[in-house]
Amino acid sequence: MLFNLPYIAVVALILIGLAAVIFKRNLIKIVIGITLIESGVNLFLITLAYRGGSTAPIYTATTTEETIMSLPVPHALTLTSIVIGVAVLALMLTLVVHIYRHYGTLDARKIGREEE
Amino acid sequence: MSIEELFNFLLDHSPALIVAIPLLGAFLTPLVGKINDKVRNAFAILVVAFTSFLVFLLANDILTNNTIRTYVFGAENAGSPIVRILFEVDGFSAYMAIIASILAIAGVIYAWSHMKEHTGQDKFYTLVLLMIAGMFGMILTGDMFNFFVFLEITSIAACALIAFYTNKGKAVDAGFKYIVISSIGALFILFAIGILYSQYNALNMAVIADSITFSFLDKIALVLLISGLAMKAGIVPMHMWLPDAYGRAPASVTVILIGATQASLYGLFRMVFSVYGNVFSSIDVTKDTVINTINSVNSVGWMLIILAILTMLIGALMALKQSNLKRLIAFAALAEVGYMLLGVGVRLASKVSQDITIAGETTTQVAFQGYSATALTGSVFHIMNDALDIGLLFLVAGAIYLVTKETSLNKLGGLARNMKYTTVFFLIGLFAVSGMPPMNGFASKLMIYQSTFQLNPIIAIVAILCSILLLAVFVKVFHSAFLGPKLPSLKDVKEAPKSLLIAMGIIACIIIFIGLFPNLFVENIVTPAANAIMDSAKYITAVI
Amino acid sequence: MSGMSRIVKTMASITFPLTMIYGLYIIAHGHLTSGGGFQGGAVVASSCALILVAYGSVWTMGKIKEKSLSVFESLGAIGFIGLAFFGLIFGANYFFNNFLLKQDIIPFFNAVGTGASNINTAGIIPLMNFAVGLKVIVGLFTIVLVMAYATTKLKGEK
Amino acid sequence: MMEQISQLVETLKTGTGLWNPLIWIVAIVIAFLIVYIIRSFGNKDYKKGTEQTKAFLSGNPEYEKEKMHIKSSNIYWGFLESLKWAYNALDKMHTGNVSDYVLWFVVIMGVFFIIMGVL
Repeated sequence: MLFNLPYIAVVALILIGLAAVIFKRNLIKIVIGITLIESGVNLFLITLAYRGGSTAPIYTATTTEETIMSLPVPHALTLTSIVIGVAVLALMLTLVVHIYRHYGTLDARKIGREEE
Repeated sequence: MSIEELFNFLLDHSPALIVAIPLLGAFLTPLVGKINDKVRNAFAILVVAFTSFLVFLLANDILTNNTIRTYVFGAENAGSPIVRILFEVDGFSAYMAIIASILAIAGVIYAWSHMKEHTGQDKFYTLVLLMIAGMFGMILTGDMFNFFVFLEITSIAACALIAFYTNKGKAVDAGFKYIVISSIGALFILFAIGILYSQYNALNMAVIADSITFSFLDKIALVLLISGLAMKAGIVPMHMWLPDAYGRAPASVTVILIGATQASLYGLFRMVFSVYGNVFSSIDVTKDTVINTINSVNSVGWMLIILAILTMLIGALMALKQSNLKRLIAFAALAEVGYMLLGVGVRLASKVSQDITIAGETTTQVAFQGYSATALTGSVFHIMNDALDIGLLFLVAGAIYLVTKETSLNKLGGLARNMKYTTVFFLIGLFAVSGMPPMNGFASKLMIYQSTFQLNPIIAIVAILCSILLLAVFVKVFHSAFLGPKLPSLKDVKEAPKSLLIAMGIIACIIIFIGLFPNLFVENIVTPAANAIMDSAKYITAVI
Repeated sequence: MSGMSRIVKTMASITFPLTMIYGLYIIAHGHLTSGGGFQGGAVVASSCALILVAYGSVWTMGKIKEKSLSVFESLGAIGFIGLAFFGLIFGANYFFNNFLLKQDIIPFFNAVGTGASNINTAGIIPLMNFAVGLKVIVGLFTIVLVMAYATTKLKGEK
Repeated sequence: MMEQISQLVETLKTGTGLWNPLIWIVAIVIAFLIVYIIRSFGNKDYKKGTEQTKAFLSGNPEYEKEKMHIKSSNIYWGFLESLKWAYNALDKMHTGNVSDYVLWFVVIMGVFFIIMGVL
């Protein structure tokens, strides 16, 4: 049961994020929701890498032959995903700043409604 | 080094260079831009032209020899490529790369005059080249995670380009919607990749495809992949971002954006037919997974058919109502995507298992109906036609906007009197997109109609009806924008600048060529591509 | 964004070099220990952001030009891709070759060192880390700087 | 050389049907010729500058050219009016709200889950 706890957290994070994106009307909260989904997915990848009682995958840190290392590949994937997440987050916030300048509001129901 | 050696060298390394050269060009552009505007524009065109040259070199080799090329990063092809990042180029990838390169070069040439009066052109060209690199990466890669990375590169660059007119609120709004939609889709795709990695300890598409068992977790991953990629390809009812994005982006970007959408569609094809190839496209009875899953294969096929019909109908109906020219073309583009998905659906829905009695011995056989190959070939063919037709129409719309500064069709009229070449190009696009003979759209739609008719006549009738609706839509545009008397407000309109006409001319020439000689094209280019996507075993054995 | 009090400014000035050196250490040891270009770059960028918060975006914008930042960012990216092209030209004839055959091109970095924790090892991976580090430092700092500057302008408008 | 030309004019076979644009073009050209011949029969009676050339609008006077242009939103008015129920539903669907876009994505994902037998 305890071993599955991270997976439950993953699903919970993704659902909370989706709920925030779907039910919140404030653009900043939508951005927060996407960040939550991203954290959930990253946590999922990190959990995949973990083996019981393992150390960080550094060559010099392995003291004996029997030391188990956690999988390094998902760590690399998570890192890449985080980097992409930073770029996406920065871009989204920039656009939110622009939207606020144009409409003076962050309510998703009120932006982009003007006639041309 | 002799010329032949140079060509061989370029051919060997072309999968890597096709992605690396636009990437290098993208970051060199701001430095080149310090010299002169014209030098920078020429530099961007040169970079894309060289990339297209490499694409044609690679596609020529792959489509004529019917082979699969792999390129392993950081190592020679020998050794264990499974743990490394790998590019795998089969016929279908090469075919999609040709489409992407045509769109890219038309877009970059078009941008020369179209973006002339805007500031921030350095950043514009950097982002365009980044997007082109991401697009090629998605098409050529053979690694699941790499696919995700390139998907994100494409969508980040595309988002910034959609919101390029930051002085217009709606453009920024469309960019925000696009990045929300695409990042959520991409995150679910990443989740699916994680699920697949947890089961098979591999990220390579061929390795996963080899060992896939269609377990419970695989089904979850498949659903996440299909819905994420379908959203990025703009399938109804997840299409609402597409008219916003296509309608608000500069026309030169919209053309390349079509390529990005098609690259997502390519991902859908690749996931369904290659990664899950043992489930969806295998006819090997010895694999015990195959027979048990025929029901779920058929139901996925019918689901895709229903989505495709919805996409066609809603796209065509909504297009009829629009009065903004670019939004109208965007909805028409949506309808065209439906035709491509229809081929996939028909292919999957026609998979059957039948008991055959030969000499008293009853054996179970899994097979596809004969028409399903035609359906898939037609839909692969239609990818090219849609990209060219819709691309041409968007270029015409951008040209109209450039000379009149009007987006609404209600304020246009009588443009044919001043813009002769543009009118001709629009007519070509009109006939092609609505599937009128003798343009290219007719040939591919004919293949789809006839194969769909054998599965279920009603679907084919709906498809033909949508095609007629599209014709009605564009006749309306032609009448209200080009025909009629000269409007007083548009008295001084001039013909579009030369670079716009060159870009439109390139695409129009290709449309007419494919339209006049469809068989030449289908036999030499489309059929190898369709065969490559249908043959998942070959895709797997090329790596392992 | 305007600057903060004298105490904050002094403390930020003292902390800035320490954080920066730590970040540079992470970049330089990226091929030996956990970390690398992005992580170290993020640390250095956060130290720059500290200065930005303490002294205010108007003061920082006066010291640094946005255009020169974007040139540095381009240089970082070009360095990374250029090193990948090095493998094609000077290496064993494939892309992203980590261990160049002609080591004289870049003399300091060997493929294998004398010990497991020798710093001049791992071929061109440390150089790639430097390139990524440069790009990340400049990129993240530009994002924070421009966004902070954008909020000030907005207040001025109203 | 001859082989290449014959390859160019080859017919596209779709399993059950055929399509050759070149034959189609020849047929269209012949049709146009027939139309032209028929037209030339009536051309003799055409006289320039008489009442014949004026537009006939059920006896109403002709408007100025600029006012005759039909705007795009007026085209297909009847079609849009008769399908009003469908368009009302479609307009309700296209809210322009990014949250609803994501909601549709989740709905489609749920339908796929049910079809695959996961849920």
